[in-house]
Amino acid sequence: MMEFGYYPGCALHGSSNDYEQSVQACLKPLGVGLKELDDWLCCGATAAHTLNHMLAVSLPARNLALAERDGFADVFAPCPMCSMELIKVNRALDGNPELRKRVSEIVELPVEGKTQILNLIQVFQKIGVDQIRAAVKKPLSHVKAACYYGCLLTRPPDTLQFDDPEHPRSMETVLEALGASTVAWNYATECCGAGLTMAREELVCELSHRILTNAAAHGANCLVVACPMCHTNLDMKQADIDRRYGVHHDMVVYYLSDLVGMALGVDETELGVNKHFVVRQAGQPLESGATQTAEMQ
Amino acid sequence: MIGQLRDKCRRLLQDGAVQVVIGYGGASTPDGMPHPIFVRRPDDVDKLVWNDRCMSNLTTYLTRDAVKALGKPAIVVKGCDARALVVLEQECQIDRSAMHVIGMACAGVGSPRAPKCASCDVHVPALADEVIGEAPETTGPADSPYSELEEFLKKSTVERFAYWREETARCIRCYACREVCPTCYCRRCIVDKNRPTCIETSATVKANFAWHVTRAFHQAGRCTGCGECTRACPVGINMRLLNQSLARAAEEHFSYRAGTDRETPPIIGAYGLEDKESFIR
Amino acid sequence: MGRIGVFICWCGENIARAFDMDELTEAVAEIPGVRCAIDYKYMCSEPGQALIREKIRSEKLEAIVVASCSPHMHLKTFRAAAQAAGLNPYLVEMANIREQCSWVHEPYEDETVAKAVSIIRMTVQKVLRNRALEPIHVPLTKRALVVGGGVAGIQASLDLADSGYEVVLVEREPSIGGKMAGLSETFPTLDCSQCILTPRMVEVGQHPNIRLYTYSEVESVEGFVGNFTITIRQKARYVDIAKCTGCLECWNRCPSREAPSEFDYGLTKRKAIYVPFPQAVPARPIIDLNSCAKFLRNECGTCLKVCEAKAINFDDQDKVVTEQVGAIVVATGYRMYDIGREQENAKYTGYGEYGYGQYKDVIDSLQFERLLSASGPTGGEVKRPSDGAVPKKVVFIACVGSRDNAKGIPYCSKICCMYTAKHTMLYKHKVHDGQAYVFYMDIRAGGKGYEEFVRRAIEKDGARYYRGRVSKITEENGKLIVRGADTLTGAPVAVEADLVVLAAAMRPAIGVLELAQKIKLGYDEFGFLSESHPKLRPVETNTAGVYICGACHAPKDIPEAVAQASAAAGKVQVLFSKGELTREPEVASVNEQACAACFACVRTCPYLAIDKAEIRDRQGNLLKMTARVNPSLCMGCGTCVAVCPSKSVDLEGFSEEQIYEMVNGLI
Amino acid sequence: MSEDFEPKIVAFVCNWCTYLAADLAGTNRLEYPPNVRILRLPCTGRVDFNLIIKALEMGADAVVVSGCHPGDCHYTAGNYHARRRWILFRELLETMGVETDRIFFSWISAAESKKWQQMITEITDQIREMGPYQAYHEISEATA
Repeated sequence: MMEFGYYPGCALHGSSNDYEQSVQACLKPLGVGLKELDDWLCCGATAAHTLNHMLAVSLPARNLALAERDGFADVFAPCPMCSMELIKVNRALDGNPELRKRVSEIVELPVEGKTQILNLIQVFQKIGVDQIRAAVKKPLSHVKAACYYGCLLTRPPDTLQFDDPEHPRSMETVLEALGASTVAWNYATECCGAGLTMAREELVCELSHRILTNAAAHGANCLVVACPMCHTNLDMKQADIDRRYGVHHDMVVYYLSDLVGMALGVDETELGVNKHFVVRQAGQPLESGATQTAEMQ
Repeated sequence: MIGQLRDKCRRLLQDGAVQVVIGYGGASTPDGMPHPIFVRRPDDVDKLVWNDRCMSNLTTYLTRDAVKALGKPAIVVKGCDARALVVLEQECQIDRSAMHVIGMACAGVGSPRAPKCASCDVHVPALADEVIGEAPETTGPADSPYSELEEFLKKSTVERFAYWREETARCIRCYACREVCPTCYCRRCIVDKNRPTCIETSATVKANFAWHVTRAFHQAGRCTGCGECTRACPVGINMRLLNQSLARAAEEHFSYRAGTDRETPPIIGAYGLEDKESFIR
Repeated sequence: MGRIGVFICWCGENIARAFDMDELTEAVAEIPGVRCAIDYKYMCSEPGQALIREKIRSEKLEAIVVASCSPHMHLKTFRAAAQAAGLNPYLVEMANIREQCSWVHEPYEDETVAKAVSIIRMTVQKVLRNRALEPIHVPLTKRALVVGGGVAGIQASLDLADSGYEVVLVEREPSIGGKMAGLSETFPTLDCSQCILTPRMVEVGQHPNIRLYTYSEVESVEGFVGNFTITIRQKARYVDIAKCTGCLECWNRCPSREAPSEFDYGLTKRKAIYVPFPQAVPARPIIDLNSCAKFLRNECGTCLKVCEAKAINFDDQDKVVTEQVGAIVVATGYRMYDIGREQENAKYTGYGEYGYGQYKDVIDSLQFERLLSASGPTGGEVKRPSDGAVPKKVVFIACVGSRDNAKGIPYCSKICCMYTAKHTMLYKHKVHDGQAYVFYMDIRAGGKGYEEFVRRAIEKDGARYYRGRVSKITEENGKLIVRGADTLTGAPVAVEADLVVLAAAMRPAIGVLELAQKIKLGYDEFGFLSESHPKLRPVETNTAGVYICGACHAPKDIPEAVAQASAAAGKVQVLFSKGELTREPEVASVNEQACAACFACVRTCPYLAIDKAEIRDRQGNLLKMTARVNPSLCMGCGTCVAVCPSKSVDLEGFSEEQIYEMVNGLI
Repeated sequence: MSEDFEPKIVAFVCNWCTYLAADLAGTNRLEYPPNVRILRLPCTGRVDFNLIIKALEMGADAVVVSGCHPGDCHYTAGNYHARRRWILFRELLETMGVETDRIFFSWISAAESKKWQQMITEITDQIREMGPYQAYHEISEATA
């Protein structure tokens, strides 16, 4: 059995617990276990580095130190913000013995910066796209997905060194293995406005509206994301966007893990798809499962 | 190990792969110091010895005309000695492909152990055609090679100067330090040049001081730390400290360790636009 | 030696006001080795020099010291005076008691006087050990190699050839002309590029003093200033250009039309046997192996059949020729920054966000030049590549690569502002109802008539300029959506364009580093070749006899490249103006017996003037290796002396003996 | 220190920058103490460490080595080579207890006559304050 260290980050234990549910459920049939880092803490995200450089390094460094302590070569961080912060600090520590020394003192644990941090797509790559293809029970032939990477999955490219920052294809590769088709569209790496979700709602709506519109215009029947913040903006705010722009997007937004799980035959409820705000209506293309209605809260 | 070494050398000589083996020969007393021997006949290989008293760095003989005249050599080296081969190769003094290098895995030499052994990180020689023996079990990371120097630098400038004044005052200018050093291979040493006389040859304090500055600085970025100069000195001048100070400077300022990397060009004769210059007005 | 004359100059009052000249002269006369010490009011005046000449003869002086001003002022003067009296000029030294003594210290103070005596004593110590030297003569081959046949190489070649020197011009492509041959019209005058260039190309092709090697590369460079041996590889062309009459029947009849045209930057296809463009020099075809059916499948052979001159030769091989030259002009030009993502060097990260290579209607500025050119693929009509429609909205993006540290290029490519303005203008002249948009960082229009030109593009031809960067280009419904910012208004801008033209950065031509290594030229981190001095020796290099011009040195426009080419040619003419090269003899030399052959000096010499050499006996057995200074290249810096541990190398004029004796005499 | 101690300062300067700066100081009549003896060499690259030792042996109380600024070398790289050697040599002198505050390295361009004047004035004052380099003079005079 394959096992990864698991760093959920704040979002997956809070507003995006559906993402955690989905990730856990879809990995089970693939024989992949997740071992949550004991006593992990916040990665610092956007807040720390605007306040204090050492803090912004030390928060992720402590999590890396935990992973090293527990002997994890790979740690899965489903939130791209978390994985980016962890990787950034990893790289900073790796080439800088002085910084390592200083940070080790602060976090009170030795830290080398040698742990490999994986995002959701990389976890699937690590499992093996061929293995996933072989495990598919219900091919997603009706899915025409617009893969949405947002800002942080591929950027900053120097730090992440993952896929082509402007024209990524890795999510498409996974989906195609599930029997789904994907569309070529223009907003795959545009920002949804996540950083301003609270502060400037109208801007977030405008950016997300563009993304939803463009995906539909290119013939997609769903959006696929691998980021809790993207999901929140595109899914939860969709009703708001519809109101604001007088449209009816009705665009289902899946986590990549949702679709993997569904193709493997995992029940949608188990994946937490029923917790999404925009849900599939009867007659929409996905086959399995009963029609569900989201309870707007 | 010694059987393996003798077999190898016998074969090399029998096959005509080399014409001479530069190795360690038996000492005159049971616990004496093995001395360099130059084995030219297969029958003589039994004269070769290997033990932890094999202190000397035999690579110094590779550049001697008399040794070169013996033909293609095989040479017995320890890990620390082998670093000198890199320097000699970089400075075009040897053709690595025209010799056979027999590396001896080494746990340390001398009793008590030579100071260099505490910081040894080359128990198995690099650059050898083959290695005889197994890498010794090492206990933890090697010590810093510069601990003795760092201790010494805690003295004040005045104390340090007084120390070297005393040390160099004892020098009898026998030049044993120069003769045993593998990288002191000049055909005519600067001290033997008399038009002009850069360094006076009489053993005055002034001239001795100048000689030791010169000897040390000519090793800048080149000394591989075999410590033979200090071991050979009949009056016990600790030249190791001076060599260390330059080795440390090379490492600190230019990330360079002599004799560890065949590709990086020597630091003297090269320069970096970013070389530090905080002390320059 | 022991017959030194010291001539102490008063310099009017300049020196004399600080000393009692009689006492000074007496003190100097006491210095060991001094035969006579003489003071005079103006040593540099004709009577002063006459006095020196007279004393050299009458006292049979073996060397002299003139104690006066700085040697930078009058060393040449006094050396000439000594030579006139039959004394070798290198036996003259100066003691600087004016600038470095009388002018800066308290007059008549003991310390001041002591210093003057000490300066003179030190100089006497030095001159006692000076040696008579003769200037170094180096033979000179008065032929020049020009590498690169773009506008700079053409200019340099013609200037040299017209002044009577033979020129060997090597061009990598099948035709000379370079980038300029493919341009439409040139800023700021809008004269047709081909109209002004092609006559010069023809001139090169027909010039009796120019030996032209096209489709050839410099393979190796041996030797040194005045004496270079160049090996040139003439790549197989499969057409014997000596036999070929240039009728181009083969070109007309070749059935293949598959390969992208190099000259049109892939906008059109060309045949397998082709001339790069109609005005090519030489106007002779070449066969491209990779698209020719004969080579690919052993079919066809039409060209062979139709060629009456029997010039087609499918068995052609590369030929290697050697040429002797005395000077080299490098004019290898530039290439465009590779806008797509894939880069040969990870430092240049490309512009995936602009979709170059992905969207057919995102093109670079050289491609747009072809679309504007009357001889281009569209006959000068602006039609976009995807569907041949006339674009009504065209966006031009400046600084694609240039001045963008994130993309690895911090420098300004200098010409893009101007040609982008030109592009908007030419576009407007051809598509009257079209609208040009320009995204720019700054407009850099320094040059004669340049700023006026840009203003005309904006004010008369209505180009809309946005000061800001483009973040992304996407394609929707056949339109290119260009999203960017107008930083002057602070508003985001989106333009639905029909065509986007990227003004990519200029980079040095491919292969220039290999060439630089062959010629031993310096280059910067971007691969641009280094001049010897940015202000005073802008076309010279640190390798004597090698000059650079055009965009291989830095981004530059046509007038600048041409001016620099003429300058380089002028420098070659200066070099060639004498029968042989004469060089200062104050150079280094090696005591080859003492040399330990560690070659620290070889690694150190900034001029690569020291070689590894062998000493062999009469039977040819190798005795030893040694370093050896090439006196034709040594500039006399003496850095080799300092790094030589055994001091087996020494520098004439500043020898070890001289300097040590000076230190001895100092205190 | 005796009242009338006058420091002996030896300056090894390059021909193209610092020597010209000293010339320009003369042209501009920028006065400075006469304790410095200037030795003209083609380039700082030519200055070997043995010369510095020799100057100390000859009784110098301070030694100055000065040449073109980085990037300005008349011979393109002589000063870079020199700088690299100085970096190493200073470390050796430190270890040997030679007073490195009596050995000065500087970049002075042909235009920096003022810098030359100021530097020599400062160094002279400083050495006058420090007194003669007694320790080195002693070993120079000692016989064994």
